[in-house]
Amino acid sequence: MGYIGVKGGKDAITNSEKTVDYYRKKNKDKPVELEQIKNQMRLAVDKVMSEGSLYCPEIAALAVKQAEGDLLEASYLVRAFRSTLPRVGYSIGVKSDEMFIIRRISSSFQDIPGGQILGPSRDYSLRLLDFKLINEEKFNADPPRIENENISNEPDIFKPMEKVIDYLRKESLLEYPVRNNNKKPYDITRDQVNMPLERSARLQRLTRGEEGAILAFGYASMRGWGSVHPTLAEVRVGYMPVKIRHPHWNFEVTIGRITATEVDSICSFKKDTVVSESGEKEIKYNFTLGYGFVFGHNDKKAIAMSILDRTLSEKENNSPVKDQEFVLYHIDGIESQGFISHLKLPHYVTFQSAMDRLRSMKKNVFHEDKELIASYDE
Amino acid sequence: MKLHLEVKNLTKIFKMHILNGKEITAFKNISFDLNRGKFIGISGKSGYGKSSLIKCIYRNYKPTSGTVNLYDENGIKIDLTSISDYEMLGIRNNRIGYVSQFLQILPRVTAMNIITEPLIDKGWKYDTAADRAVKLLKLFDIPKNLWDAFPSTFSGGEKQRINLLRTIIDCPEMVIFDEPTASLDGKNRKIIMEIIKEMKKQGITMIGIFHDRKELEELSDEIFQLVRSDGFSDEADVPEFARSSEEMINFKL
Amino acid sequence: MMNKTDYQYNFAFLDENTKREIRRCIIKAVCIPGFQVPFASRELPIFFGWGTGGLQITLSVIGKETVLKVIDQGDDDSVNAVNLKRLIISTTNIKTTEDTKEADIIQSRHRITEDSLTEEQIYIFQVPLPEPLRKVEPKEIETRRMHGEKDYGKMYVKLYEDILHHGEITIGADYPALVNERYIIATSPIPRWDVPRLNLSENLFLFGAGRERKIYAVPPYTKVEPLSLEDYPFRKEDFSGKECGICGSRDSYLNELPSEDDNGKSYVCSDSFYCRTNKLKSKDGT
Amino acid sequence: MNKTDDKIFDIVHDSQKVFSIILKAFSFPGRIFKIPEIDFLCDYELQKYIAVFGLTLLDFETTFHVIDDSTDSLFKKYIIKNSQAEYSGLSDADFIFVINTYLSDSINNIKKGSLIDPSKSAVLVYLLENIADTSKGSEYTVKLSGPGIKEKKYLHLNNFKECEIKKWISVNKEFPLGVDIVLISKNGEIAAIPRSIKIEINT
Amino acid sequence: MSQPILNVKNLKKVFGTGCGICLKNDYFETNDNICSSCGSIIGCTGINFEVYPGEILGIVGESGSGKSTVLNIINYNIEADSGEINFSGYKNGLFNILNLSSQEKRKMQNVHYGIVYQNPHLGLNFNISSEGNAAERLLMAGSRNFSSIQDKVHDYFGKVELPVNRYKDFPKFFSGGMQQRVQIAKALVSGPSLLLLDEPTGGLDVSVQAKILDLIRSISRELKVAMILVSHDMQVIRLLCKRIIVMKHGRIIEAGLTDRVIDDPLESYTQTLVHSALQ
Repeated sequence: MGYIGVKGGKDAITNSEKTVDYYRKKNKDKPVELEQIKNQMRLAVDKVMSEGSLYCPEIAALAVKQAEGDLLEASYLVRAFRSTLPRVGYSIGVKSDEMFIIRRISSSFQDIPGGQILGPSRDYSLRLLDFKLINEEKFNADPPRIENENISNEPDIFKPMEKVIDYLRKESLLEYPVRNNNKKPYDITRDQVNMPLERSARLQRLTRGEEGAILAFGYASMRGWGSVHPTLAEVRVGYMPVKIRHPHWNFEVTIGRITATEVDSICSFKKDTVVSESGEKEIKYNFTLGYGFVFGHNDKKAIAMSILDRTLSEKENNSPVKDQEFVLYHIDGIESQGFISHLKLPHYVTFQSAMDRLRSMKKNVFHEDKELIASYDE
Repeated sequence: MKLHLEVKNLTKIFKMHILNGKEITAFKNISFDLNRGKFIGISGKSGYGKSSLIKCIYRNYKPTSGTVNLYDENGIKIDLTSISDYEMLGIRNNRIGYVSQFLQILPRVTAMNIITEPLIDKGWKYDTAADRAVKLLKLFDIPKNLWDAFPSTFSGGEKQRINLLRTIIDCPEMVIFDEPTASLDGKNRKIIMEIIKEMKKQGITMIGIFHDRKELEELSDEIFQLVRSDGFSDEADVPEFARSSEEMINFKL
Repeated sequence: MMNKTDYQYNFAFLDENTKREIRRCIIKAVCIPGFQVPFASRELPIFFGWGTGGLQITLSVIGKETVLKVIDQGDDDSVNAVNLKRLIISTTNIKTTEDTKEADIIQSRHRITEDSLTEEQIYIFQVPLPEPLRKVEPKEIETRRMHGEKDYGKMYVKLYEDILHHGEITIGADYPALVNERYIIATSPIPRWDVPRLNLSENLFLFGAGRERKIYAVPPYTKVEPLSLEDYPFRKEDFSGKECGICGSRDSYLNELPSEDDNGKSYVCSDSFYCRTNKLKSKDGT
Repeated sequence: MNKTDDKIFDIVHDSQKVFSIILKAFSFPGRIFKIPEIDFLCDYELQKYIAVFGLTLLDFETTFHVIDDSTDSLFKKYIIKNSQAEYSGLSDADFIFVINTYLSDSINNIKKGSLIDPSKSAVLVYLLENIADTSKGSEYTVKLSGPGIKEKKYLHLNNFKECEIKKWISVNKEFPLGVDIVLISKNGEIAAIPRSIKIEINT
Repeated sequence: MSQPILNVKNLKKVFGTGCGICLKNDYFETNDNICSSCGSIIGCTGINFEVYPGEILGIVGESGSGKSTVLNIINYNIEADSGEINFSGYKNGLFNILNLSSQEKRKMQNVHYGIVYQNPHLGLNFNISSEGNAAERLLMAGSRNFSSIQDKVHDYFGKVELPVNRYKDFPKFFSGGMQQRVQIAKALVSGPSLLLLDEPTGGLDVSVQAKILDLIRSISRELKVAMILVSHDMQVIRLLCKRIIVMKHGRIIEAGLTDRVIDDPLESYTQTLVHSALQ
């Protein structure tokens, strides 16, 4: 008898968790308030809601706090919490032209009906550290006013605004979408996930995707790995009403609103030949569309998502970013962090099995092997 | 006397698409009977359709109209112009042999394999087939060193003996000759003639074209002479295989 | 909502719709032994890849009266097993046990208990990679087609190539097996030692893969044949001449422990409960 | 979640108990199990056991179809009301309830799954007078063999048309395509015949 | 009179969207294979023929004539739009084997058919040994004994004259001719009753081509396996086939005994083909 392994997993876990708690609290600080996270870490909360796949700023803020700012961990807390919630019903499809807009830009046209609204954006700010924030006073700001009096056509943001792609559709440059109203919406959290996925399921998988992964694949596509280099018809950010059909009285009821970012990107054109039953042939040229939609305010993820929506809609599969399996299986941060981290679990039983094989093979090394290796090594 | 082959109203007209659809009549309305064990010779000037006629019987050509009935021992007939290609292959393999002017040489196949092939095709074991081939090779006086050589290197006479040997190795009931001696010298001709006479003795029904009239008369029980009627087209326009006559005169020997 | 500090989770964490969906999938899995039934896996408070598939099955199957045993690597006290048990107990308050015979449901990562199982028990595996054909084919669409058509040539060619180039089959754990003469399954991964236990067992085996979203099953009394070629039969890990340093067992799966004394290593049973009872037994005997 | 009223089917604990019996029935084909007695107010009292089966496995993610010998189909109404499952045509249904009657040739129209996903197929649930594993008074027996059965298993279905069983055999002839069958008696006995089972009729 | 091993009736395949004219009706225009109303390409239409045990049936035609389409439909690589194929090895030829389920089709491919492609990439896995490639067919057909599989594979490798010291090598290290030998051995090792050859000597040097043709010829004699040989090369067909089919624009232009088609071509296209081939 020799050395025997030490056990005691239960105590180890408990102590490890105590240590985590200690690291959060050791500086005798006053607790961060959820309201503060919700209000001042707005974009972190948005990211957690988007990847956590649950629209609830309070829950997201709690997760950010609990995860000590690890947003992927926070997203995971939110997803796990989401699993405990019973499904009450499905909302009516959210209409983006009902959006109460806080930001709306188009890079396709110099100006668009309703105007370009820059809204809250760091796009044009200088990336300089603002040291004034070190000692910031308590604040309560008012909305900024337009100071340049030369601007007369102040956009009417309270009016529903037509989308740029609707304009392109009227011009017959873009096809109208084919809608199947009888079809129940695909729900990747409820329906079985079978590749190949239909577009609605792909979009769901993309919008839950990890921002960095979505950016990486979208970027790869733009750099030539699948070459989709779009023009943005519209990026809009705002509040959208969520409605359900009343279960008893069968009319629409607004039950709340969400903040969301929506992107329509116009990609290259395609040629379709449509043949009728009688054999009449019609050739159609149209722009192709990529669509991005994410919870909260997150331009770059929505834009990258619209690129991937396009690459995954392409018929030929000649690039990794056009491959559903490659993209859709690997963008989910929750799934990837889990599997990567599982390497930390004990594997001694399976490793024992592998050692057994290796030893056995070493015993009867085939002389042919040597020849084989020699011949291919050249 | 048992009827073996019955040719009725056989006509062959070539339609030359590559010459703007020009039609060339090879022969027209030819009828004759061939009894078992007999030899019928076909004669006529070069280009009068002799070769076309026997090719139509063997389905080297497809006759335009008419019938070719092949009778078996029990008098049951098959119309060779209407059976399927696969059935015709069966007739070729089992009942009718064909000897042309040249041996159609298969590259990289030895004489022995060429000769035994018809037997192997019928399911013979190679050794039994080879035994039989060896007997015939000796009989036909083919030097032993040639047995396993490629016939492309053989002399004309040797090639033609291989050709004949291959045809008769599986004992067909009928053999069609298309000028088998045409390209041979006197000595080799003699050898081939002897073999054919031997075949006749063994009761094989034959029909043939021979370049040499004397040879033809020597072998034939009957000779049919193909002659040309009026209105014959300008020969210069007509490809070799399509030169024709339109009638045939029969005279018995 | 944020004021509600006493938020209460449903019994067994998952909501009832989720449980029902998983239950329907389990039934299909039992009806089509070895077929990987796709299901809409949920995110759980533990990482994907840490046993979410097995956990979702367990949570869908257990009731108030269920007695549960959870092991990882054969060990009831392994960190991951403890962690899973903690989650299950906190949402169900059910009884757990280390006694294999006492358990109604056993959830396991990487092992089958050494003690035999009965018709009354359900054995649930956590499966990281449920697709056995992934070894020879990277694309999911293609592997599903291969299962559909029982097109397993490539898999057997892998065995053939192994033998040709290495003189034997090189697969260690997660050894593929043919279920009911129809579907090839990934065996969890359990070591080869445990694979014959799947064959014609008295109990139901359920396999759950959370991240890959698949559930499959080996019903009781079902033929499970590890893939092999007749003249290169399936072989278990070889522990001949070795024994457990604690209980002295010579017929259980052993973990190798590097140590500093004479042989440079020692061995201990991978199944912690078996080892403990075996030690008691041998004490009684002497 | 909520404290359960004694007279209501407890969706958490009652359905777990029933499910564990259903799972047993599928794991051991042909073996007869008893659906647990659940004391709750069921306005489909007459055939409470098949109702309990429905409440356990069906919800708004599933579709079902009922073939009933009565015209008002109380059962259909009961399931729609209490499970929110969607009523559909025979060929789209995930669950098909056959109550005191037979499917006959329409069995050919139900979902059998595809080779890529054979699980996208229907479950057939029959309500019948009784099921037994003794051969008292029945003119034929059903012999079962396959996964879940140690050697072979006999079932006796009194007053159940033999030709319906022949339909089962024909619809399940190309495994893994096929349907899974559940038999529930009015006394609460349950037995299952998955598609993996070979069925033979001994007369 | 033996029964055909394969009986192909009225096969049709349209590539493209298809329309009421080209999908539903027979397509009569013969000057091209493009549907005048919808622009779809007629892969093949009105294809009827039989293959008899032990024979090599030739299908000749220029590229795009539909000959490979027909072969690929038979091997289930392409799904036909309509038509019927009866195979004597399946339910006595009474069943349309185009309607088999995909698992039965797979069995058909693995057990009853063998195929040799012009492009060895289609027929071989370049990343496993040559032996493993051929063994796959036997493993698919249910053989489970390593030694007997290996013996059989070596036996066929002997028949195709593959050098013994190359059996374990990966086909990617082989010359084109050697790759074709491996393909042929692989196709034959499971003892199929029908071998499909799609331009088997396509990209090869003339001398290598001759050797592969000799091999096919001797295998046909020795094993009596029926074959369909698709080629654009009249000389290849003439050497191996007693019966041929001439295809153009997806249709059968002419069929007959090979010497008859060459000596007495009846159709305009065949006359052109023969005359250009023989000069």
